Amino acid sequence: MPEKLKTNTPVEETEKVTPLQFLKKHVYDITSYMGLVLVAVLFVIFNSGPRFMFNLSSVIQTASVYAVIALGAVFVYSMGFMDVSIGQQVGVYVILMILIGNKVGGVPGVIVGFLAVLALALICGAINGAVAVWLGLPSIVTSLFLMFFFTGAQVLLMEGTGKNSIELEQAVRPEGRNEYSLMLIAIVIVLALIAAYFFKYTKLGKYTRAIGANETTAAQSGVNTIKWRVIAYMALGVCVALGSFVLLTRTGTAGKGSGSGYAMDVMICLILGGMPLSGGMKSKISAALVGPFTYVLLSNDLTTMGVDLNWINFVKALIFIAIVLLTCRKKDGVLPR
Amino acid sequence: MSKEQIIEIRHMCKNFGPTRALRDVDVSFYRGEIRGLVGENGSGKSTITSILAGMQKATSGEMFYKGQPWAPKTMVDAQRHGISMVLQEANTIPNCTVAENIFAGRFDEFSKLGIVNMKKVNEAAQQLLDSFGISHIKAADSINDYGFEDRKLVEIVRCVNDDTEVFVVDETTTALSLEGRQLLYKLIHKLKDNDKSVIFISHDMDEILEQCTDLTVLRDGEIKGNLTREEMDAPDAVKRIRYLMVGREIGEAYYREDYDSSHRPEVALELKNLTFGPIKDFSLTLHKGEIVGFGGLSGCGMHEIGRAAFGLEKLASGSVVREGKEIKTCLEAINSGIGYISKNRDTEALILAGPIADNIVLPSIPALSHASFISPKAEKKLSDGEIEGFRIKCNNGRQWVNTLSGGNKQKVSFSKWTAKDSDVIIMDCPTRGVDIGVKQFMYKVIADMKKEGKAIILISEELAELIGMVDKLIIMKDFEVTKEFTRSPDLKETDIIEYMI
Amino acid sequence: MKNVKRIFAIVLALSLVLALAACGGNNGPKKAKIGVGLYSDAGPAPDSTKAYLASLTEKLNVEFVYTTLTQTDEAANISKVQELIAANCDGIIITMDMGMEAILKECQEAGVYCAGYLCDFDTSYNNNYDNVFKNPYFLGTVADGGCGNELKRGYDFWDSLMEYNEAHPDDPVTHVSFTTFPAWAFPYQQEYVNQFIEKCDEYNKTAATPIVYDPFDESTDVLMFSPVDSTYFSKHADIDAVMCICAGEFVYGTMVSAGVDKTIKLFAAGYTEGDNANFGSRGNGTYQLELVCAPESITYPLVLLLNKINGVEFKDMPAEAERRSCTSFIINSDADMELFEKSIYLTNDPANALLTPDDVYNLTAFGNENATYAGLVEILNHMNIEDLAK
Amino acid sequence: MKILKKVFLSLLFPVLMFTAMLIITASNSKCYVNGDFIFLKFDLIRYVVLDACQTICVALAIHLQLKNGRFDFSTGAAMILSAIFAGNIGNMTGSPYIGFLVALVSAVVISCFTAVVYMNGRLPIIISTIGVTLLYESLTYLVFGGTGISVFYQDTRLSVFGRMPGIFVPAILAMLVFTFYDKMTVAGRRGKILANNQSAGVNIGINEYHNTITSYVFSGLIIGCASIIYLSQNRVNPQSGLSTSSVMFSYIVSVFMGRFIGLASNDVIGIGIAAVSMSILDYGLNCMNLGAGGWQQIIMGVFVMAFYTMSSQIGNIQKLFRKLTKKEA
Repeated sequence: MPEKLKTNTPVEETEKVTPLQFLKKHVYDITSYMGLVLVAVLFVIFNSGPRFMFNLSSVIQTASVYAVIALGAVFVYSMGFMDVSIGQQVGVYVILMILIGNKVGGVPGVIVGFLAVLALALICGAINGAVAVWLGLPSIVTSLFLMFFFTGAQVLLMEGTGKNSIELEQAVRPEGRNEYSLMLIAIVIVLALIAAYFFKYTKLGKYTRAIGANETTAAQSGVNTIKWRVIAYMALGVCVALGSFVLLTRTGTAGKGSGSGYAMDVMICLILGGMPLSGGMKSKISAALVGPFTYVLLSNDLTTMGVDLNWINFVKALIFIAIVLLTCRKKDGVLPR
Repeated sequence: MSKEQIIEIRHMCKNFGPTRALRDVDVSFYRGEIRGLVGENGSGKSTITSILAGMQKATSGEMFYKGQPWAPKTMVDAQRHGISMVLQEANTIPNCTVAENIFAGRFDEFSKLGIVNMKKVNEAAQQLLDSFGISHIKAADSINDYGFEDRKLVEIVRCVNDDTEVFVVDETTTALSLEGRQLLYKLIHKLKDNDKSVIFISHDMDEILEQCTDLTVLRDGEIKGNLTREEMDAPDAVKRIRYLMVGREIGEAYYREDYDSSHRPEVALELKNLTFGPIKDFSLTLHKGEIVGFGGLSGCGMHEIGRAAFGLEKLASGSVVREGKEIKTCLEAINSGIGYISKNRDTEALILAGPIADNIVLPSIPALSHASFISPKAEKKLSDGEIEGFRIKCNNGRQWVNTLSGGNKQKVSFSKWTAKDSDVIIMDCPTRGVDIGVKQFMYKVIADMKKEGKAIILISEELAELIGMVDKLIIMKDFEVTKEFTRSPDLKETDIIEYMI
Repeated sequence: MKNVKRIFAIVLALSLVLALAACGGNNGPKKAKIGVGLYSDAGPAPDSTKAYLASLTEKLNVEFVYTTLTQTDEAANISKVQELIAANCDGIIITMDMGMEAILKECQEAGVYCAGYLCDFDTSYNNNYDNVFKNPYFLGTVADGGCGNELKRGYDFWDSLMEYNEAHPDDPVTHVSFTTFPAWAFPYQQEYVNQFIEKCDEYNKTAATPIVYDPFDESTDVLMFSPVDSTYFSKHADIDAVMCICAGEFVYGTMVSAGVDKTIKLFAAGYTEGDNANFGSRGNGTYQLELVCAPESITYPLVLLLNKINGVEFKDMPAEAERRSCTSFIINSDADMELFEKSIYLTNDPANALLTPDDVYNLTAFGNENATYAGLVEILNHMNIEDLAK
Repeated sequence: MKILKKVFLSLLFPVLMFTAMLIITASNSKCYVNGDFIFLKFDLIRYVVLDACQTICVALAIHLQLKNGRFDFSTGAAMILSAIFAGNIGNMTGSPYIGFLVALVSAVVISCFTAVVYMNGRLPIIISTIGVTLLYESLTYLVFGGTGISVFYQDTRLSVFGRMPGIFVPAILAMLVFTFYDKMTVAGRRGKILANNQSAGVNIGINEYHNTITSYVFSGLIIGCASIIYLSQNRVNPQSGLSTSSVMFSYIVSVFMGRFIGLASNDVIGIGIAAVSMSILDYGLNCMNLGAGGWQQIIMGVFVMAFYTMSSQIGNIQKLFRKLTKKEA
């Protein structure tokens, strides 16, 4: 900007923001945080007995897998894309880690297994990110392809073993339950810090949000969209591989159905956490932490409150609809698509 | 001569949230007139007409149409009663037939029990097209087969029929070439002669002065003045209108004042024998401190040249070279210091659903990034500097771009490249849909850029702007260069037009 | 506001319960909550199991919570068990051998006992005996059709076929094929086929009209818990009957769409709602055998759990957890089916159950000082179709 | 001449598929039983008809909303839920016709509910349909004792719409309903306009609410057809955790493929042909004992990708077609 053009013209008076306007503007954030607080309070109330610590660590065990994957998924969702193959990828990765781990043996086996899976996850990320662009496909189609592919691969792999369930010989989790919880919390916190850094303070986060908000504009402003799409999907890949490992630590085993439903669960988690499915500038990394814990605590609360098993899904559906009505409702104009 | 009043608006107010778009407006429209509506962006011109035509509802106030209270439910409702409106943006529906485009809102007239008779629809549509004298458009064809001009004509056909009493043209001409404009002018004059009423909104002062019989000026949601034809013909009319619009003296300095067409010797950008699409073998050398302008009708290929220079077009042969390096993608272009202001501001140049600051710093992110870290402080410093420098009206950099007016939006898309400190800036219609105050500001920015040694390509459909700003003017027609002019005080629009059509 | 009210109500209810529990003295068994992880959401077996358990709640002072386990996802099962523990269950009944080691670790940690029902825990038995069956929190399991060395289901099929041929001398079954679930899920089904073949070979040595069987083909005859291929009946041309070691529904649907439901007979293990309409001489007369496990067999894990929860023990309680077989209903005539239709399995009426709440109470160590483990095991041998007649 | 060409182009794919499967199965030893080649048996026709009819109905229901610019995630759940209603009531009354009627009515009611939630909630379509999918799935546990319905398809008197010739009734009805909506009704024409330029459509006076609800009535009818076939061929289990989305995804292959094949004729014929082709493929895989395993999934995945790629390149392919026709002229 040429220096002499800078004048002292005052920028227009800042409008006063009333509390109500603030509430309206941040209804999304507030709802998701309030939701978490509510389910957490209910959790404390209904679990105040001797099993409190036990139940808390159960919640941590379940939610940490979701959280790890969701932290990666935020990058993809902030571009307005989604990946429906996450669940099947997790299934195949867990099986592969066990097969490779057992073949090589010991701790090195686990490491080799994890690295192999990580490589595979990165390749899938590249397919999801790049192939869709090259072939002119919506990203959902490549992820559908991967979903079918990995469903098949999981079945074939398990049939190859001739067993219902395979087990990793090397122990991968601390014996004590509390130590295990601490390990999971540590993983989630470290990963969340890394993800938050990349999301807030690096090109990755800024570019994925820009792509989600307007891909053409991003491209014309110097964003190599293909490259960053691939990187974002690879970031998800890393997190899916990590999430698979965390899942593996829970049981040390895997089966035909391992990981099933994770793609949808992660999506619901992110929505509950306040992530807009269309991506863009309203995307936020906190959704990946708030969502999973809300989701798991909610399930837990409903069971402990003694809601009939058949009614739990109904209640969950109503809560989901209520939250999206509060947060995603479009006020005027044409019907949203 | 007393004309019959057809529409009367009393005490109309319209609020968009805290923004007051219309403040207690009283205005009347008469038969047999072409009423121009002018005002800066956000002054309320389109708000009045869109309420009149049923697109939205007023917050308060009354309307009377032919003496009766008037409250249209939808645009079609208004159209059935004789008030039609053509909008600025392309409003045809792709992948549908011409007939469907024309009659989609009125299928009920051709259907029984919800079953529509497409044969009848096609016949009626063709009849209508013929009656407008545009028989070359066939009702049963897909709209995709027709170009931009023809589509606009289809839109006009959709709006205007025998029952049309009031015809609103909302900045339609900005999107039209000269040919299209002529057709539209003919139509509104015919309507006027048939004792109908026309309301004409435009940013183009010359057009307004030429075509309108009356003029109403708005500012900040209030009527600031009415001019008759006689007053419009007065020698200082333009100055007076501008004063009414802006509310202060514009001053003489509007375009560049100097006629020095020199530039620095260094070459900033070279287009070598570009061949792509219909464009064959185009070459251009742009120097530092030079403004090269492109003029022509909208389909003449000048926009494509701008895109090609920014690496957005796939070249069949030839090359774009900057500082010895060939530029093949827009990424390379940006990295080598080229900036591009797209004419499709809202869809290509800006992230509407995002903060101003993020828009401004987006091209500069690689420069801000140190070992992957991008400091929020540095970002804020950069964006605040631009917001201040460009006097972008906003609360702060976190405000979203879609809350800004057109002119301020355009300032944001300018500031992206000044923040990046690009040396070559390609501007495609930089002042389209921007009001006078902002325009004046932009021209000053461009002139200062030249002085700083930036190289500029200015593509525009407004000849006056080109004549006023550029060192070298290239006129194109049918994808070929027809004439080049150099900067001179004697250059007149009439000299140029013949090379355009 | 509503929530405050709700919380208030819950607190009130809780304190009432506590007060009642305190005043209740030690007259009856301790209030217990048992989580039941069933293998399916719906169907006659889960429904009748729930109906049976519901009838016991009052007498045994026990409350039941249900969840559904999966056959393929260990992590999901653990989460379900954790939810049951979170719901304050004192004991858990499990129907799936999937991730048992990890599940038992959870149970141990929370001090919750675990026992099996309708599942032989074969994978754990063979591969993980020490961690599962020796785990003090695993109390044992009951399954129908025999466990380990007591296998005899293949013979049941053969006997049933013989019975059918005797009853229909004009139109005997002379050509059969097999279907089973995959070995990874049900390792003994292949063994049942071999048992059948062994009997058949023996029979054919002497019989006037031998019974032909299509050799068992892994790729055609193993069903992945989905209906049999449409090409099955092309691949097994000319058969008179299918020996369906798995649930009949996976074959019947394809039979109907292939139009062979009237010509080919179906001998099936595992009853599905509606099978009775086409059983024996009814309807299309497709089904000729059904093997069903009585829901009352859940008494075995239930009693073991309640003993532990009440802190009592049978004197003859074995040191390590056992897996016990229970007899199944072998239904292979119209008369059998009529009896079966009156059972709790189809009526969901606890009045039709083989055991009354008092019977069950007397089987427990706290309800009856003289009750023994042997006695509990003994009742598992009295869940035949004949017992329904009594 | 033009018609012949259209017929040729339309039939090209199924014929290729058939030939390919014929060659593959003929060279596979598993496809011979006692020297009998099982691929070329009456089973083939029966399987293809039964399978294709089901596919056509679901694919048309998905396509109808897709054509209106809406990806309705809840189609699978709506089908399962209406099948449970239809199955239980059909079973109680003992009449497949009443079952069919209930299927149609309940599917329309459910679809309209989806539309109401979408319109009044003013939520993005994918979010609102995920919401109602969760709701419908949870309802499958709550209606009729939460046991789904298993007796319907087992009873040959009830399952007439799951076999030949009864299966043609819902399948043809679905095609007629789709064609009627798409080509003849005001709503269908307007839906096309809204799909292509929503705000322009609204501006020229199309009532979006009215249009949306009408489109859902029609897609509801088609879902009803799909559910009576599904119900007559399968045990219907209660569902949870968005498991019904797998129903959607497995039929979406035929939608993508059908849109591509339909370029030569129209959508309905295209989807019909695509359904037949996929059924031939499935049957061939069944013959080789690959029908239910992992390979089938992988092949499906490849088809999804291949056909979407082709249909996304439709513009280029159409240009190619035009070039070819011009040369001939």
